[in-house]
Formats: sequence, C-alpha cells, structure tokens
Amino acid sequence: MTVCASILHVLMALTLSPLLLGVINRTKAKFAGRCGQPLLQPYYDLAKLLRKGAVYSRTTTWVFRAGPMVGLAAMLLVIGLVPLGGVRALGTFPGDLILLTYALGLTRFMTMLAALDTGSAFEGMGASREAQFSLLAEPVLLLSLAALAICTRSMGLSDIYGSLHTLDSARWVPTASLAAAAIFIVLLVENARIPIDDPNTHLELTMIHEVMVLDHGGVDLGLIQYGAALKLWVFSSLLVGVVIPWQIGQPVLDLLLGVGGIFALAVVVGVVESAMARLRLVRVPQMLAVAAVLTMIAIIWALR
Amino acid sequence: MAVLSDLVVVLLLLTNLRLLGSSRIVACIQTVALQAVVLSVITLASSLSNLTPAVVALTLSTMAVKGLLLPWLLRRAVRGVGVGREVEPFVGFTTSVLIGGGLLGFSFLISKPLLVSAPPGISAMLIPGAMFTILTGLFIVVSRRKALTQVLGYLVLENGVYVFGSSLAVEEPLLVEMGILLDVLVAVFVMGIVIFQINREFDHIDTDKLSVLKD
Amino acid sequence: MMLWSVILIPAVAGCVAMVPPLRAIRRMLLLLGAVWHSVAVVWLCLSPAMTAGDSWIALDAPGKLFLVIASALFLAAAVYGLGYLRKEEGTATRGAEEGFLFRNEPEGIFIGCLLLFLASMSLVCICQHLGLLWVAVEATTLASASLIGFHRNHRSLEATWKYLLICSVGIAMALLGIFFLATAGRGHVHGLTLTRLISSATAMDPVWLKAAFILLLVGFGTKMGLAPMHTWLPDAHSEAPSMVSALLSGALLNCAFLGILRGHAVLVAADLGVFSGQLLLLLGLLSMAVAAVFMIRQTDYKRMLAYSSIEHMGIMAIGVGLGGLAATGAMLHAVNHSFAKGLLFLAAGNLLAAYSTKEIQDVRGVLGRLPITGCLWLVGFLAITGSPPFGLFVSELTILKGAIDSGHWITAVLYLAALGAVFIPMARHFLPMAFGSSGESSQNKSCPLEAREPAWSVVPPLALGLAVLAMGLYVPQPLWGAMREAAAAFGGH
Amino acid sequence: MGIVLLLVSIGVLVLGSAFCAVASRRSRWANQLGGVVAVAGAIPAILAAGHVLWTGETEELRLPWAVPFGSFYTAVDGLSAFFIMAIAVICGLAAMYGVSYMRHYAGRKNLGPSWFFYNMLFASMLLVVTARNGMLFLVAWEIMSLASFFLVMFDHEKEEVREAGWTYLVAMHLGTAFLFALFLLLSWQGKTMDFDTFGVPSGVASGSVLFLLAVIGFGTKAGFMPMHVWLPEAHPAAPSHVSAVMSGVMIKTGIYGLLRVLTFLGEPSTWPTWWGWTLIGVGAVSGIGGVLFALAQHDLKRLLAYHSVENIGIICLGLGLWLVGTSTDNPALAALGLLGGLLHVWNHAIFKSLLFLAAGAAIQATGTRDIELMGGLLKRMRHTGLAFIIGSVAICGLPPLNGFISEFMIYVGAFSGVTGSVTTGATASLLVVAALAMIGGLAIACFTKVIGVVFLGEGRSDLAKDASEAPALMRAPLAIMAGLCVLIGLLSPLVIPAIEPATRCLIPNSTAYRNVGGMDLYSLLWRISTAFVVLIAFIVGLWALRRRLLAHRTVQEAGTWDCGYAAPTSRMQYTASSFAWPILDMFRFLLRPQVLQQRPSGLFPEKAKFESHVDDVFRKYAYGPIFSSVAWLADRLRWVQQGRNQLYVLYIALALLTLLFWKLGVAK
Repeated sequence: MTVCASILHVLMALTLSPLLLGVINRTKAKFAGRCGQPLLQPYYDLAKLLRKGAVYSRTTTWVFRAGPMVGLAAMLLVIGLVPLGGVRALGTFPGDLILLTYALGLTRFMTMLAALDTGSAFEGMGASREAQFSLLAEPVLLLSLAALAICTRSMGLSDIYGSLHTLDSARWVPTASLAAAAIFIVLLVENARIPIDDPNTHLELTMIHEVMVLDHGGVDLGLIQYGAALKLWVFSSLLVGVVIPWQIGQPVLDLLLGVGGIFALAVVVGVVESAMARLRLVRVPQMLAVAAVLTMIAIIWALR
Repeated sequence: MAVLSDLVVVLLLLTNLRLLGSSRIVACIQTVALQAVVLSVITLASSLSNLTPAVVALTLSTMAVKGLLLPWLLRRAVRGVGVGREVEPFVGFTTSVLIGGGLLGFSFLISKPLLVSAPPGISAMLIPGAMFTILTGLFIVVSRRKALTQVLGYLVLENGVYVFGSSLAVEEPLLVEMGILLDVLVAVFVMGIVIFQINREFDHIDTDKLSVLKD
Repeated sequence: MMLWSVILIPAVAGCVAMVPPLRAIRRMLLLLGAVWHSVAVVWLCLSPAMTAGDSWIALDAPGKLFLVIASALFLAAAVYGLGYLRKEEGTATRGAEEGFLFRNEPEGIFIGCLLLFLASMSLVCICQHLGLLWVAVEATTLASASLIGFHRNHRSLEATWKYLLICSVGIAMALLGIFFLATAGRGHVHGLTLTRLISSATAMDPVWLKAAFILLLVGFGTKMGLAPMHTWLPDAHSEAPSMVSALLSGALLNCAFLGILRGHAVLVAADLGVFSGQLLLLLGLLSMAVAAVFMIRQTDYKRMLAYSSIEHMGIMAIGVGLGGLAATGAMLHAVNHSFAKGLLFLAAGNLLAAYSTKEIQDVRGVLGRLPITGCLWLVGFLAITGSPPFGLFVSELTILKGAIDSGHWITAVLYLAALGAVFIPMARHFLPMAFGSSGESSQNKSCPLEAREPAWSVVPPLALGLAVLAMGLYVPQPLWGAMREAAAAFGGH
Repeated sequence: MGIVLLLVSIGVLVLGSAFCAVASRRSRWANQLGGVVAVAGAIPAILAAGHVLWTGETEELRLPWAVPFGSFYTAVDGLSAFFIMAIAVICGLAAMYGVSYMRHYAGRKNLGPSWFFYNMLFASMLLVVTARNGMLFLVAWEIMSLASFFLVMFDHEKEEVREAGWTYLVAMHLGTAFLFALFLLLSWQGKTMDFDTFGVPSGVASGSVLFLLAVIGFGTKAGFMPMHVWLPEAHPAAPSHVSAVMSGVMIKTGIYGLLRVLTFLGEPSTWPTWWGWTLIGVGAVSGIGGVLFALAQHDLKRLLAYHSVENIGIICLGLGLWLVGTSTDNPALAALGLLGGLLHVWNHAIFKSLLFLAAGAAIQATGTRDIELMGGLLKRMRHTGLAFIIGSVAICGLPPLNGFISEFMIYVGAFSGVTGSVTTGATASLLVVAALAMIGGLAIACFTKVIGVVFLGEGRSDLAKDASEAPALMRAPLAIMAGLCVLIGLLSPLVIPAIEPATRCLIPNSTAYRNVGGMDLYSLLWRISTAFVVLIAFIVGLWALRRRLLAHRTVQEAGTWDCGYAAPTSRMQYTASSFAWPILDMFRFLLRPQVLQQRPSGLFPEKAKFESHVDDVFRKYAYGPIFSSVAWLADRLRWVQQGRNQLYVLYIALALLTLLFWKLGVAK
C-alpha cells in the first residue's frame, strides 16, 4: 500500500509538476487583473520545444549538450528520494538527505558549466551569481533538514517526515516552523522566483537562472524547463511535509493531502510574486543569511 | 720576612700606577722592566725557605728575559715604528690613575673570599697585588689606542699572572716555567713583527684604523 | 716513542721547511709530515691503550679523539694546500675586497708554521700536565698567527693582530686558572698532572676550584670561540686562506675545548660538576644565540661559516655541560662538526677562487659553474644544519635526547629554538649561492664561465663529506664506545 | 612475504635512483630509466600492500642498525599498507606521466638528478609508513623532505622557485623540530627508539602535550591551515608529476604520522574530548580557508595546491569526529568519521593527482600557468579536458564519483552524532556538517570557475589558441585515475573492506559502523551505488531520447547569442576574477583582496580592466612581520661586533668579572 503511494507520488510529480508553473502564472495573472495564459501552457511549451530542432554555438562543446541531460537526470533521481508528508519516498536510506542535496548540487554544477561553455559574458555573469547564492542556499537547506533530523532523532528523510508529527508539539513546532521558513526562502532562491529572480524578465543583466540558459533551445531548453518544474515540486514537497500539521495515516489520502498542499503552496508563491518587488541582487545574500540564522535557532531549539 | 715581601708588593702596586699615569711609551717600557725585576724578587722572597738552583735559574732567566730582552725588543719597535707617546687614549691619564685606585680596591674585594681559604704562609698583600696587576694590564689594553701600548698591557697582565704563579703555586717544574717564559717571549716577538708589517701596510699603528673587519 | 714522534716529526719538518734554500722539498715535507702524522695516529689508535700514570705525555681517550680529528683534517688540508700553494705561487695576488695587489708571505714560513701548528696541536692533545697544556695552547696561537696573515694585505694583518692580542690575553687568564688549580691543591697535590689532580680532587678547596674553572672557561673559551669571547673568530676565519680556516675551526677550537674539558674533569672529580656544567650550558646557549643573531644579516660567506663554528662550539659546550648521554653526543659532535666544517671551508676556498669574492650576493649558480663544488656546498649545508642522513643529525639528536632524558626542559627548548633560528638564515644564504644561474651576479663577468675544478680542490672535501655521511648512517659499536670512553673522562656515560 | 616485497621495491628504487644519478650525462636515457625504475618499484609495493590488506595481518622485520637508538625495524600493518597502496599507485602513474612530461626538458636540463630525487622520494615515503623506529622514521622523513625539496628546485633558475624552495625547506625543518621533541618524549629515557617501546612518559609530559606536538609537527607536512604557507608556494614550483605526488600522497604522510602517534597515546577511551575538537577546528579552518584562497587564485597549480589544504581539512574533520566519538563513547560517530577520513585520503590522492596531471598537460600545451590566458582547451585537448572535468566532479564531492562517498560517510557519521544522545558529539557533528556544506558550495563555485575559464569557451590568448593534445603516455595515467574515481564511486561497498584493516589498527575490534541509523553500512552503500547506477541510467536514457528527438530535425551551428551584439570576441568572456569576485567580496574581511581596476569612463570608454589579487593572509600578516622584526632586532644588535680590539678585550674582562662576582658570591 505504502509502496503504491510512493510510486503514485513519483508519477504525479512527473506529470503534474509543470502544472505548478501554470498555477503560479495564473495566480499572478489574476492578481494583475489579466486573464492570463491557460493552466496547461507549460505543457504546450514543453511539447513545442521537444518537437524543435537545435541551434548550437560554435563555441560550445559536449559539455553544453550534456548540461541539461545530467541536470534533468539528477532531478529525476531526487524525485525518487523525496517524501511527501506521510508518503514515504520511493528510495530511502539513512542520510539520503545528503544525496538529495548533492544531486541538486550536480544539477547546478552542470548548468553552470553549460552556461560557461557558451563563452557569453552574460551567461558567465549568471553562473557567477548562481555560484554565490547557491553556496549559501545549500548549507541552509542541509542544516534545516538536519534540524528536523535532530528533532526526530532519525537520519532518513522519509523517517523524519513520517515521525515528525508523532512527537509532542512543544518539541517540534518551533523547530519545524523555523525550518519551514528557511526552506521557503531556499525554495524562492533555488527556483528563481520573485523576490530573488524574475523568471519572465527580459533584461539579461538582472537575471540569474534564466540568463544561464539563454543559449539553449529546442529539446535542451525543454529538458531544462521540465527539470525546473521538478525542482519546484521537490522543494514544495519538502516544505509541505513540514507545514501540514497532521497526517491521516492512510497513505493515499496523505498523498492527496500533500499534493493539495503543494498546489496551495504554488498559489502562495504566486501571491508572494505578485505582492513583492524584486530585491536588489546585493540583498539576496542577506536574505539567505537570515535563513541561515533561522536554521541555527531551529537547531539550537532542537538540541535543547 | 713577610714585611719585606709586603714592601715589594707595594712597589709592584706603585709600578702599576705609574704605568697607568705615564703617556710616554719608553717610560712605560722602563716601568715594565722594573716590574719584571720586582716580581723576580718576589719569587725569591716567597721561596727563600727552600732555595733550589732551579728556582734561582728561573728567577735569573725571568729577570733576563722580562727585564732586558723584552724591553730591548720593544724599544727597537718604538724606534722602528717611530711613535713616541700615547696620544689621546680612550681614557685620559689622570682618570686612568683614579680608575687604577678603584681597581686596587676592587682587587682587594675579589681577593677576600680567596684569602679566606688561601694556603698558609703567604703575605696577605700578594693576591690583591697580583689581581691588581692583572686588572691594570687589562685596563691598559682596553683603554689605549696604540698597538705598542697594548702589547705593554699584555706584558703587565702576564707579569701579574706570573707573580701569582711563582709565589703561590707549588714549585712548578722548571721545564714548564721556561716554556711559559718562552711563550711570552715569542708572543711579544710575533706581535712586534705584526706591528712592523701593519706599520708597513698603513704607515701608522693607530689601532683605530684596525677596525675594518666588523659586522 | 710513537707518541713523541707525533709531536717531533712535524716540529722538525717545520723547522727544516723554514730553511730558505730548501724550496724544492718543502711541499714534499708538508705532505710527508701530514701522512706520517696520520699513520702514526692510526697506529696509536690500534695499539693497546696506555695508562696515563703520572707521565706528562700520555694518550687518554679524549686526547685520542681530538688527535684523530686534528690528524685527519690536517691531511685533507695538506693535500688541498699543495694545490693551493701551486696556484698562489707567483708574484702578487689581487685582494678580494679592495682589489689592490699584495704579496703573500714566504712559502717557507707558511709551510713551516703549518707543520709547527700541527705539532703544537698534537702536543695539546697528548699532554697530561696542565702547565704544559697551557704552553702548547699558546704555541698553537703563535704558530697559527702567521698562517692567518698569509696574504699580507691589511685585512689579514688586522685579523692576525686581533687574533694574537685577544687570544693571548684570554690564554693568560687560563694560565691564572691553572695556577689557581695548583693553589687549590696546595698541601695535597704536588704537580699539575691530571691523574694527581683528579685523584685528590675531593681534598681541594672548592672556592679556589670554582675560581680556577671560571678562569679556565674564560681563558680557553676565548680560544674556543664561546660568546662573548668569540670576537676574534669571524675575522680570523674570513681572512685566513681557506684550508687554514678549516684547520682553525675544525682542529684548533677543539684543542681549546680540550683545555676546558680537563678543567671540567677536575671539577667533576671534586663533585662540582653541576657548577661547571651550568657555566658551560650558559655560555653554550649564549654562543648559539649570538651565532644566530649575526648570521641573519651576514653578507660574507666565510664569516657565515665562522659564526656557524661558534654555534657548534656552543652545542658541544651544552652537551658537555649536560653530562651523561649528552656528553657522549658532544664528543660525537666534535668529530662530525670538524669534518663538515672542513668540507665547507675547503669548498668555500674553491668558491673564492672561482668568483674572487666573499660577498654572498655575488655568488650565484655554483651548481652550474662548479658542479662538484656546488654539490659539496649543498651537502655541507645540509650536514652542518644537522639534517639526516648526515652525522650531525645523530649527534645533535643525541644531545637533545640527553637534555630531555635528564629533564632539562628549558635547555632543550632553547636548544631546539636556537637550531631553528640558525637554520633559517643559513638556508637563506646558502641556497641562492648553490642554485640559480651564474649569470645573475655582478662579479663573475670577469672570470670565465666554465671554471675548472682540479682534483686537489675537490678530493679532500669529498672525502670529508663521505666521512660525515658515513657517520650519519653507520656508527659502529667501537666508535660509539670510544665516544663514551672519551665522555667518561668528565662524567659522561 | 608482504614486507619482503616491500623491501625489494625500496631496494629497487634506491639502486635505480643511483643509476639515474650516474646516467645523468645522457639526459634522455636517464629519463626513460627513471620512469622504468619507478614503475618497477611500484609493482612489488602494490602487491605487498594488497597482500597485507587482504590477509589483514601485520608483518614485521627487525634488523640491527648501528646508529644510536636506531634499529632497522620495519613492519607493515593495515594502516601502513593502506598508505603504501596510495603511495605506490600514485607514484607509479605519475612516473609514467613524468617520462613523457620531462622529455620536454631533456635538451636543456640534466634529468638524471631529478629522477634520482623522484625515486628517492618514492622510496623514502614507503620507508616512512613502514618504519617502526624513531631514528629510522626521522631519517626517512627528512630524506623525504629533502628529496621533494630538490624536486621543487628543479626550475631553480627562476627567482620565485628559489623563494618557494626556501619557504618549503624552512617549514619542513621547523616542523621536524617538533617531531624531534615528540619522539624523544615518547621514547623517554629509552635505550632504543623502537615504536613498541613508545609510550606516554608518565609524570614527565601528558598525552595532550604529545598530541599538540604531533598536530604541529605532522600538520606542517600535511598542510593544516596556519602551517600551510609552504604548500601554495612549493606545489606550483615543482614539475607537474611531482606536484601530483607531493599533493596526492606526500602530504598524507603527515596524516599517517598523526594516526600512528595517536596509537602510542594510551587507551582511546581516556583521550580528552578537546583533541577531537582541535582536529575539527583545524579541519574547518583548513577546509573553508583553503577553498576560499583557492577561489581567489589565477595560477592554476596554486589553486590546486590550496585545494589540497581544503581536502586535508575534510580528512581532519573525519578524524576529529573519530576522536570525539571515541572520547564521548559514540562508536558509530567514531567509526564512520575514521572510515570517511581514511577513504578520503585515497580519494583525494587519486583525484588531486589526476587534476595536477591534467593541469600539467594544459600548462605544457599553453606554456602558462595563468588561467586568464587559457580557455577553450576542451576543444583542443578532448581527453585531458574530460579527465579534468571528472576530477573536478570528484573533488567537489558530487555524485556519482568517489568524492561523494567519503564525504557522505563523514556526513552520515556526523548525523549519527547529531541524532545520538550525547550533546558534545552533537555540537561537534553540527560544526562538521556546516563546514562540509560550506566547503561543498565553495568547491563547486571554484571548479566551475576553473573548468569554465580553462577548458570551456574560446581561447583567451594566442597561447591557448594553438594548444594541442598531450601525448598518449601522458593521457594513459589520466584515464586510469579517472577510471578509479568512477569505480570507487560505483563500487564503494567493495572498497570499504580494503580500509577495514587500517581502521582495525585504530579502533580494535569495532563493528560499530555496521549499524548506521538502523541500517548496515554495506547495504547503505549498496543503495547509494544503486542510486548512482540509476542516475547514470537516466543520463543515458535522456541522451538516447534526445538523439531520437533530434534525429530528423535540423541541427545547425551559429555564434553564441550575445543579446543582439553582432561580433562577440573571446575577450568578452567572463574572466575568472569577475566570476569569483562576488564570493571574494563576501569574505573580504578574511581574504583582504587587492582590486586592480580601471573603470570605464567617458562617453566612448577606451578600455576597462578588473583584476583581483589575494595574498596568503597568514604569510603576509603573521609570518612575514615576525621574520622581519627578528631581522630588525638582529640589525640593532650588530654594533656588538664593531671591530675595536679594545672593546673585544673589554668583553672578556667583563665576562670574567661577572662570573667571578656571580659565582663566588663576592658581592655579598
């Protein structure tokens, strides 16, 4: 039963994750008073991209072509590692949170290389910023997960999320809420959402993620965008697992609950995006520093 | 007996003071010669009790070498080098004499613990006297400019040591005493040669100019 | 008989060499003297040890050790010297510093004094009577004076003059010390032979003994180059011809040290070993510190070597002062240091010949120009700084072990610190000389880029280098035993 | 059997090196010979190590050696064999590379000495890890330092190389001074310095003193952060295959020494906890500091050298966890920390040598070490570039390569400490987790910079534009090392048993690591291997998918899209300085970077320039001032020797009188 739920979760992640982007865009459109693009727009984009041919810069090498594939492959691996609330992950073992973090790192590594492979000044700039922010984001993510691990005295993500709510609330609520806040910030950073990055700006100088993929097109771009969608799903499920304060104990229902939570989170992101303006780049590290402090407090609380 | 030796020691002290006071090198040489005579007398006086031929021979040779040969050598050196007097030493002559007084007191001071456990039968003046002579020698070497004067200082130092040895120490084998004497003689001789050569190299023996080698 | 020949043969040869008409056989005499001496010494070492008894001349363990050192070093120096004299032969040489012409002293006197020097050093090593010891030490001073002044330019004359005056004054103190010893033993001891002094040491008067040792320490310390009486040493070593410098620092300083050891032995016998040991420790550490300080900004490589001799004399003093194991180490160190320093000074002679400068910054790229000398220079550097696998590593470590095992923590720490403080400037100065390309320095435009290295100039230092290496990799039991025996003479084990 | 093989290989190396020295007249021949000797020496050593690691039993051999306190007492146990394996493999491969690399100098330089010292270095390293006698160890240790010093001095015509050599030699010598003290204390009042007589001298010095001596003495060789200053100087100066050996295995002998000495310091349960804290602190500082300084470098080999400091830091973190675990009685923490640290020793040996060798090829192809002048090399040096990228992925600890495994084990150890009950363990573990995460992020930043600037994009100078691929003999070792990275990554459960003999020397009869958070370590590692296989499968699958999708489509070439700018040139690429700047700027308080920049000005700015430079702060602000102040003091003191005879005699007189006064108590 639980295994079916896990498989189901993976399938939903693979299928529904682009929908998250659609939801976010819709929410923003609603706030802006536009009717906005159809919910399924991301799917249409993907389908179109996958049908296209490719144009490669003479500067580029196999690294440029490998980037999107390795990135997506790593994301697929991660999907198999991440639990959703009560739903255990497909593959789980003690310390899988480390593999998860480092798989994300691999994605980042290859994306940056692919960007640098083009030799374009803009993409180099983007890669530089990505490096700067991610070197702060990665420890924050790891430490906030560590805080939860300490709280639950277990080392596997599925165990952590599974047993979190069984503890008495006094012990886990403060830690969990702080960790959740931190994870949310990391989510915004890693998925290039406002207020850190504007996914549909057209001013290369201000971009981070988008500028790194300027030169990709066709199939490669499709893979990248699908990867981005999966990434959003992963972070959302990490967050939802913490913030949804109860579990039914019935795996399938838990799954539905969790997925519901993820889409709710997408709406929240949309709201944030429409409510806030983009931060100046120099402010981003400070924001991450705040997140780091939050995790510190969370850990201290957990150790107490 | 002890009175006699005490008087001789006093004579020794006076020679030292004269050395400190006088600026004319020839005068100093004469004084050193006189000192040699004095200390050979001391030797005799201290070993009157058992007067072996060896001691006599030693005393005579000492007198000969230190009283005649060395002064003669030095005088020749003075003539050859052509310096009459010690001009502007590091320490003026009057001051030197005063310091000499100080040194005298000092030598009495450091002799005291030695005197406490000194072997019996020697005049209380002797150890301080020897000390004072040694210190005088050192002081002359330190405070004078001319190489020749420093040689004189060395001789005075040597005399001090000799006084001590010949009168205090047990009867040394003649061979050793002679060896010591010979060494002193050769030392002064070699120094004289070096002084000559230095003089030839840089027509003066002002040891001020002898400070090229340094760090 | 053999014992006497060790002194007399060189002495006679020396006197003969001074006779003007014999210029033909002169160098032969030098070689013969050296070879005979070493043969005799080997024979003495192999022959059963004689008991000192009450004789004035006898070969006890420490004497044997230092005699071997002196003999070996002299042989090397003599071989080197033959070639050197052949090169120096001729009317006039150009001074290294000011570059004016000067005339060397007559070869006869030089060779004669070399042999007399050997004779007097042998006498120091084998005489058992302190008065005689003093005579011999003073004789070494007089014999070596004219060796230092071989180049009769004013620098070397100045060095000679300083050497003569300072050492004579210092030695005079030692004589006073010896008389003090006699006085201390008055009524109990007659005569100044070591055996008597030691046998009746306990009966002597402690105050006089202490005073005597202080005088001996200062007096012979002047000759040995312990700070603060070391001042003559850099001048003399830097101005003397290189093989003379090698003899001075390898053999002469040891002889002076032997004088101190004799006094120390008496005090140890009188249970005042702690007192004399402390003084030795103090002066030893001071010497190492002084050496380090003056090496840092040194510009003249021969002076550099001289200061390193001061440092190593300090190390030996520390070893003896600590006593026990460390004393054995000190004996070993005496051998190692003499060979290493001899090697370095001879190599320095080659450098001086090739670059005609003593300035460190003008000597570059020796490995390129004089490959063998360059290697020797590096080997010597590593050896003298006590890196394995060279002998000094073993001896320095032994001394350190002695210090630590006997719980002299502060000494051990200071000793290690001083070793480090000496190593850094030495590396600073030695390495650029050996490495680099010889085009960098200013001076060597004058002389041909490919200077040749005749056998006489590399074989002796090479032999010494091999000796040091062997001492580091293999210290056979007999040798170690000899060291222990030598150290046992003054409370080592 | 094992020990005999080992001695055989040492003998081969020593003899062979002698032949190299003799053959130095014929440079090319000496070159071939040297390489052959090294490989010939490596094979028996590998067999020996393999044999001991397989049987897991200690083999020892005692021969007399006529040196005070010395004996030729050697033994190979698990720990030794573990290090021998690394040394032999790396030295052998590096030698293969070196033969081809040095051929380049054969005309100009005499290669005999260089190979002599290379093989001596190899032999001495083998001896260091097998010696069981203080004298033997110290001799081998110093020969190792000296041989590597002469190798560093290979290019001694260059001023900076001589400077580097001096720094290296001085650092080694000072470090060794601490080892003297350490060994003499361990063998306190012993007649011999055999290791089996070693122990804490009770009442003389506490174990903590010895521990600190060991950390300083061996840390200098290993490159712990405050003592690391020689490392970024020496490694760039040496020829690349030497840098590979020095950075890959030689600095690990420091780790070996530390571990070996710890076995003399009594019962592990009695070790104070702060030892572990010390190592963790050192590890965190070295790790983060090393990678930060690396990020700031433009000299490729200097950059890699700083990464060695970083990885030594990671190893240190693992060992620190081990110590904390032992002292707080947390076996899982201890075992995993140790296993991770040791595995990282191997891993770092492999991928750091790989990186150095690949870098060497690039440097020889371009003729410069400045990465700002390289670029686009991947197109001209396909294999070398690929090898370098694999090495980078490994050193960043990214899946699916070996770097991840060792870091993962340290992480898991730390987490098991966090989720454990003892809080001291937990705090330490959290520090480790934080540090590792920080290091990971920075390493990724640094290596994307290097790869991007050196191998990707367009050539940034003519030097880079006409580079050509390295010869096969140089590429073969790269291939082997890269293969090892992948193998260890995928088959980690099969590698760990090879490390267990080593751990057994340090944690006797402990099977704690068999239980990690309620799972057997091996099955855990198997899961990771599966995950890696899955990852690779995904990649392959996606690659196939992409090929099918692009099969009938048009794939065309064009210029890089530069936002409408028509004629992009290679000079418009993002420079390394600019790439690293944001991060350097974040840490400017520590790095104190000097910016050399010329802002564009006017309507039509002619040229603009941005360059950042970072000195080693420890060298510049700590050691430099000390040395110069000592020199200043020495200058002040020189008047003592100012040439006046009178003054000199005065010294004598004063010395005499003072001693008389002081000792005879005349004063009172």
